[in-house]
Amino acid sequence: MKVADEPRTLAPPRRRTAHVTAVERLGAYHLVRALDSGGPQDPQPGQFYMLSTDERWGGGADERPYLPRAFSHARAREGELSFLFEVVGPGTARLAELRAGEGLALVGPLGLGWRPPREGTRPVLVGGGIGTAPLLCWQDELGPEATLLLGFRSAAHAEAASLFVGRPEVATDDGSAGRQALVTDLLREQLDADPVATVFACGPPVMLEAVRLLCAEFAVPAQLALESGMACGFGACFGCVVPTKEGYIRLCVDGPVLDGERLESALLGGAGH
Amino acid sequence: MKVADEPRTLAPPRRRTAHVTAVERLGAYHLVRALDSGGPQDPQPGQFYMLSTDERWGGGADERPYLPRAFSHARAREGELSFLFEVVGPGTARLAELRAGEGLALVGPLGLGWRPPREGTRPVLVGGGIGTAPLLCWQDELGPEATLLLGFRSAAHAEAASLFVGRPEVATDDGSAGRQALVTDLLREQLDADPVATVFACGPPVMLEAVRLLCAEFAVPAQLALESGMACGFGACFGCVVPTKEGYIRLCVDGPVLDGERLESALLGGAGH
Amino acid sequence: MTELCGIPLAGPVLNGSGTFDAIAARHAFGDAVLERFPFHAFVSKTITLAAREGNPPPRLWETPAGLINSIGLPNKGLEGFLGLDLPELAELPVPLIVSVMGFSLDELATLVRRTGERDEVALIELNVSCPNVETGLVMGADPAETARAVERVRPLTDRPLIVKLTPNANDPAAVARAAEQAGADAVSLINTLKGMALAPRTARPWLGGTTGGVSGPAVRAIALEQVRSVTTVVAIPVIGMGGIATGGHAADFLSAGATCVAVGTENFRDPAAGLRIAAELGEPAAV
Amino acid sequence: MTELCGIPLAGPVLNGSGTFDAIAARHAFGDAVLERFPFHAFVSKTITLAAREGNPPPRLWETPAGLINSIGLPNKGLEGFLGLDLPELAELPVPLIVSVMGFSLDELATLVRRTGERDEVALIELNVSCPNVETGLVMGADPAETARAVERVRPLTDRPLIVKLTPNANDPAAVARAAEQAGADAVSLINTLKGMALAPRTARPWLGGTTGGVSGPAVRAIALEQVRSVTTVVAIPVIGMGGIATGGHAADFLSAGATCVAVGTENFRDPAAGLRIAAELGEPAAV
Ligand SMILES: Cc1cc2nc3c(=O)[nH]c(=O)nc-3n(C[C@H](O)[C@H](O)[C@H](O)COP(=O)(O)OP(=O)(O)OC[C@H]3O[C@@H](n4cnc5c(N)ncnc54)[C@H](O)[C@@H]3O)c2cc1C
Ligand SMILES: Cc1cc2nc3c(=O)[nH]c(=O)nc-3n(C[C@H](O)[C@H](O)[C@H](O)COP(=O)(O)OP(=O)(O)OC[C@H]3O[C@@H](n4cnc5c(N)ncnc54)[C@H](O)[C@@H]3O)c2cc1C
Ligand SMILES: Cc1cc2nc3c(=O)[nH]c(=O)nc-3n(C[C@H](O)[C@H](O)[C@H](O)COP(=O)(O)O)c2cc1C
Ligand SMILES: Cc1cc2nc3c(=O)[nH]c(=O)nc-3n(C[C@H](O)[C@H](O)[C@H](O)COP(=O)(O)O)c2cc1C
Ligand code: FES
Ligand code: FES
Repeated sequence: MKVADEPRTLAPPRRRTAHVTAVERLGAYHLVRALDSGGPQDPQPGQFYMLSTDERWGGGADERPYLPRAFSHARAREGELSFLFEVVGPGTARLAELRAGEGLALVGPLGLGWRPPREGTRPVLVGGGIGTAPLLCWQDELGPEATLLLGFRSAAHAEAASLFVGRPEVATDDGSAGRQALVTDLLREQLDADPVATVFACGPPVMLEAVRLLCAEFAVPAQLALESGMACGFGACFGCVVPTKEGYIRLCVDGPVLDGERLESALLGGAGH
Repeated sequence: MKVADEPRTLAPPRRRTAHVTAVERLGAYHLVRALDSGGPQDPQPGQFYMLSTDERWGGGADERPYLPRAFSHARAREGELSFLFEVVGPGTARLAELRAGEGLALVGPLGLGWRPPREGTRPVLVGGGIGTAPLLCWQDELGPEATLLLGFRSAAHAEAASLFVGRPEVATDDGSAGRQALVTDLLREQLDADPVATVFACGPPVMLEAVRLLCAEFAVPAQLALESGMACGFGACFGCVVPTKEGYIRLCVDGPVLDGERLESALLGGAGH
Repeated sequence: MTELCGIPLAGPVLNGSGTFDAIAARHAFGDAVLERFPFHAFVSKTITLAAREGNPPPRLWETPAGLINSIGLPNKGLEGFLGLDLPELAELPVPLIVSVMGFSLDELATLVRRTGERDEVALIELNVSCPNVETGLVMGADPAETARAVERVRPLTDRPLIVKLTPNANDPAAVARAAEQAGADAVSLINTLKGMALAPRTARPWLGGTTGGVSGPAVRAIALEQVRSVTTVVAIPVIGMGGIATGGHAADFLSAGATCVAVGTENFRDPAAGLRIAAELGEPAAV
Repeated sequence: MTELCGIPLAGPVLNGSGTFDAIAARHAFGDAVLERFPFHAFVSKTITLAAREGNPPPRLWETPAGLINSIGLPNKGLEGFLGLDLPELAELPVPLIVSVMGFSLDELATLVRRTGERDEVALIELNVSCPNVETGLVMGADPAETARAVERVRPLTDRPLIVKLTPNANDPAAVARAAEQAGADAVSLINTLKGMALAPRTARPWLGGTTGGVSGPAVRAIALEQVRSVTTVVAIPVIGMGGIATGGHAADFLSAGATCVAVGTENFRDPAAGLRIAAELGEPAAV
């Protein structure tokens, strides 16, 4: 069933336990590392995992979380997965409390990741906030020549830039790190200078929509990693649909990375946050 | 409203937080100590508290516990309450995980505790298993002349005997500590030797029923601390009723200590465990 | 300031019938509970014409984020209530709502007439929905049956009548509309959802009453939907309840069109839940 | 070994309709999912006569120990299903149950007749209960309506017919009995309970479809009560579901008289939930 050139590594069809090796704070974010001996060693950049914890998943504020939560792996090296996340609700709060030695329950890798840049174009990676996470392993794979543009709210968030190889261009909303600009300002400069590019972007809906419009303007292919509320992650619930020109598609099996051309808009409501 | 000679200290009408100072293992049991600065310093022996935790109450196996759980205070000294308990389900499992510094949410003291021994009789305290808990503070108040008979499953459980002042007589089911006997065997010996006594008993239903029958046989007054499933602890839910000769009574407001004479039987089903 | 059927209340937070016993609370907490009473109006536990012992224990079972109860309406009966409880409840610093249940229309009529004669009683709630007691048909599940009950008792009192709806129904909104047309002054919902549990080892029903009613956070989303469907079709005030544990939850029910909210199972976890919820709503305490 | 309406199954664990997409699962997990298939029979997502896009997102809201979904029955329609999905589903190593919903009796008749002609289809489930789609009256809430539907389609196929009951009803047992008398070979329950949620900041309905259906552990006690009330009055097999997450929960439903159990929302937390539950019941895997 696996389509040979689909950027999809198959997941084992069960929830398994990975063993947390480290939990670090990284400015405004958290980084959890876990040894996933039961899963494939080659998840594709842009794929994701459904995460929960072996113990005390549930019982937070309002007795949640109940369902697992979707997270792109930031890196996968020698069986160790790392996840970069921001605490926005009960699930991420619980993940932030994990300690080395505890169990991280997961299903994955899931979904369709990034596809290679169009022949003869240079890759430009554009990340906004926590949307930088799935760009990490993609940069690892594309190599350091890929242009990296990152936007953050503030210096605390911009600490995530230190995870990348080389020196990404950084913009912050308040100028507390890098330039005071929007990451889409940086992208326009790049495309103005050299429009022979393929753009890979992940970030909040407004940013993705600006990227989509900009790429359309420059007739540059854009791959956008979107987000939507997911219950299962493997096509079972039909809960994660996003509107495209072809109608609703399930983001968990047909995404999360979509060609910008497939969308009327990347401004999705009711997504993660 | 407080009836002057009722062994009832009033509780503040709200859930408050006590601060855990220590959690110790004591053989098969756990002992939690917490500083309750917001509550009365003089809870009556035999009263109880409804306990939960500030964090992570809920989300255990099957998303429970949801409701608070009833526990007799084992001791109350200078604002520090201690609770002795056995892990039997999700609530006690969570309490056992508490660490010093965490918050113990509580309502109490609640219910009617032990009443003084009948004029001219000597007090005989009979505890079975975790039922020894509410006898600790009662011995403190009655003084070391009170006879103390304790029955346990095994030596690991019998470690609770070390909390008492003096040398309680101990029986275990397997003879691994004290005598191999039932605690009711010890009680019969005591009453045979000197039947001018008031008996105070707490333990599993079968033990309480044996104590009740024995006391009736010797025409000795018996005060029995019973147990039943409680949702609220302050008379709101009518869930904790036990059958008496006068009909059902709410154990949380009219008990948990009842005169043996009021009961047809102490063999209650569906109690705690 | 809230007004419920012409009765001014200091705020919109009530208790659910059967989830707070103000008399027992005075035993446990003393007069402190009156000095900062947790509700803006007090709803009594449902009373019946004859005294009842209630269901055999066990009566409680904890569920994921909820509770099943099979209490079975223990109460002193109408005369016991009027003689023993009402004088004590009259000392509460808030308006009193008496909840009544009749096993026939005649019984209901007697209950409404006699409680409505008493000055201490501000409003009467008709519990036509309790799933714990074997009444054969549940009156409140059927619009016509409910209308018949309200029409029968409406002329017997000048007290405002609240009809407490059952959630175990095809269409609670239709029942609410029927109650309104028959002369009800308000509706309250939801009562508990029918549920049961088996004992862990024996696989026999755990509850002495075999089945019971589910309440608590587990039912909140169901309650909110029913409240909204009812507020959409009636003009009379709606008292919303079901799993409310925070001011945020209460605000959701008010946003859905409820005039008042009631706190039930959350009282068991915190006797001051009503005060906390009122504060989180930005409402004053009752006293 | 279990037998459901004459069809032998390797065990009693099914999936709830709409909670496992075997075709999508093969995309995510490859053929490994067929090699140890998690259910002893597979129930398709409900199909309708015409293709449907389903409700606008957001479609999901997490509740205490549960989930509200407002999916709105997206599907390729009868022809799309027969042409595209059925050949793939025929490759599953277990018997196939096709779930169908008609917005009229004519539609239902066409769906039953056409699916019943196909050898790949072992049983047909009539979803008369989905609360997500605006059908006006919910067929499955009313015994007479349900009987009429079953009587209409009964002669059109020799496949066993399962009627999936709605829990949003006065008396699910009466509906089950009506279905049995009209010729149904089995009943399944519960479907989801109507529920809703408001968006945290706007206080407007969160779900694109305004209301949705509640499932998961939060509804288990309600489901168990309804299953027991149904098994008490019908002789045909009952498929019990609602919040089943462990073998212990499944055992409760079997103790309550169910012949089979179905796993729904728990599949979302663990795609191998069916296997785990079968193992905990002491049942063999499907393959
Ligand atoms: C493919 C994919 C990859 C992702 N990768 C990452 C990543 O690498 N790092 C990262 O930090 N995040 C990532 N996310 C987002 C992450 O999954 C969500 O932020 C997650 O839901 C957070 O869970 P929570 O429990 O902390 O917050 P939630 O409670 O789930 O709150 C998050 C948002 O959900 C909504 N919400 C609030 N209450 C409810 C409720 N009761 N039910 C349903 N929705 C509610 C609100 O809009 C809220 O802002 C990814 C999402 C997807 C789909
Ligand atoms: C006045 C009083 C004083 C007490 N003092 C003490 C004390 O000092 N020390 C101590 O250790 N214990 C004490 N108990 C007992 C204690 O309250 C119970 O054991 C408590 O319920 C344990 O909670 P749990 O969550 O660990 O176990 P639970 O899950 O509550 O299980 C305990 C028992 O409850 C039943 N049960 C199982 N599942 C459920 C369910 N879903 N819903 C309802 N019931 C269920 C079963 O019979 C089970 O054996 C006291 C009880 C009372 C009433
Ligand atoms: C233990 C208990 C007893 C109840 N007794 C009554 C009652 O006597 N009359 C009544 O109308 N409702 C009764 N109810 C229902 C509550 O008033 C309320 O409608 C229901 O519990 C839903 O609210 P909650 O989820 O906030 O508890 C009772 C509920 C519980 C939990
Ligand atoms: C996302 C989702 C989609 C569902 N779709 C259908 C459906 O198409 N047809 C149907 O009969 N039931 C559908 N159901 C109901 C389930 O089959 C099941 O009856 C219900 O969820 C209760 O079981 P659970 O608590 O184990 O999930 C759906 C449930 C969920 C959660
Ligand atoms: S998350 Fe369930 S179908 Fe996509
Ligand atoms: S525990 Fe609620 S009345 Fe006793």
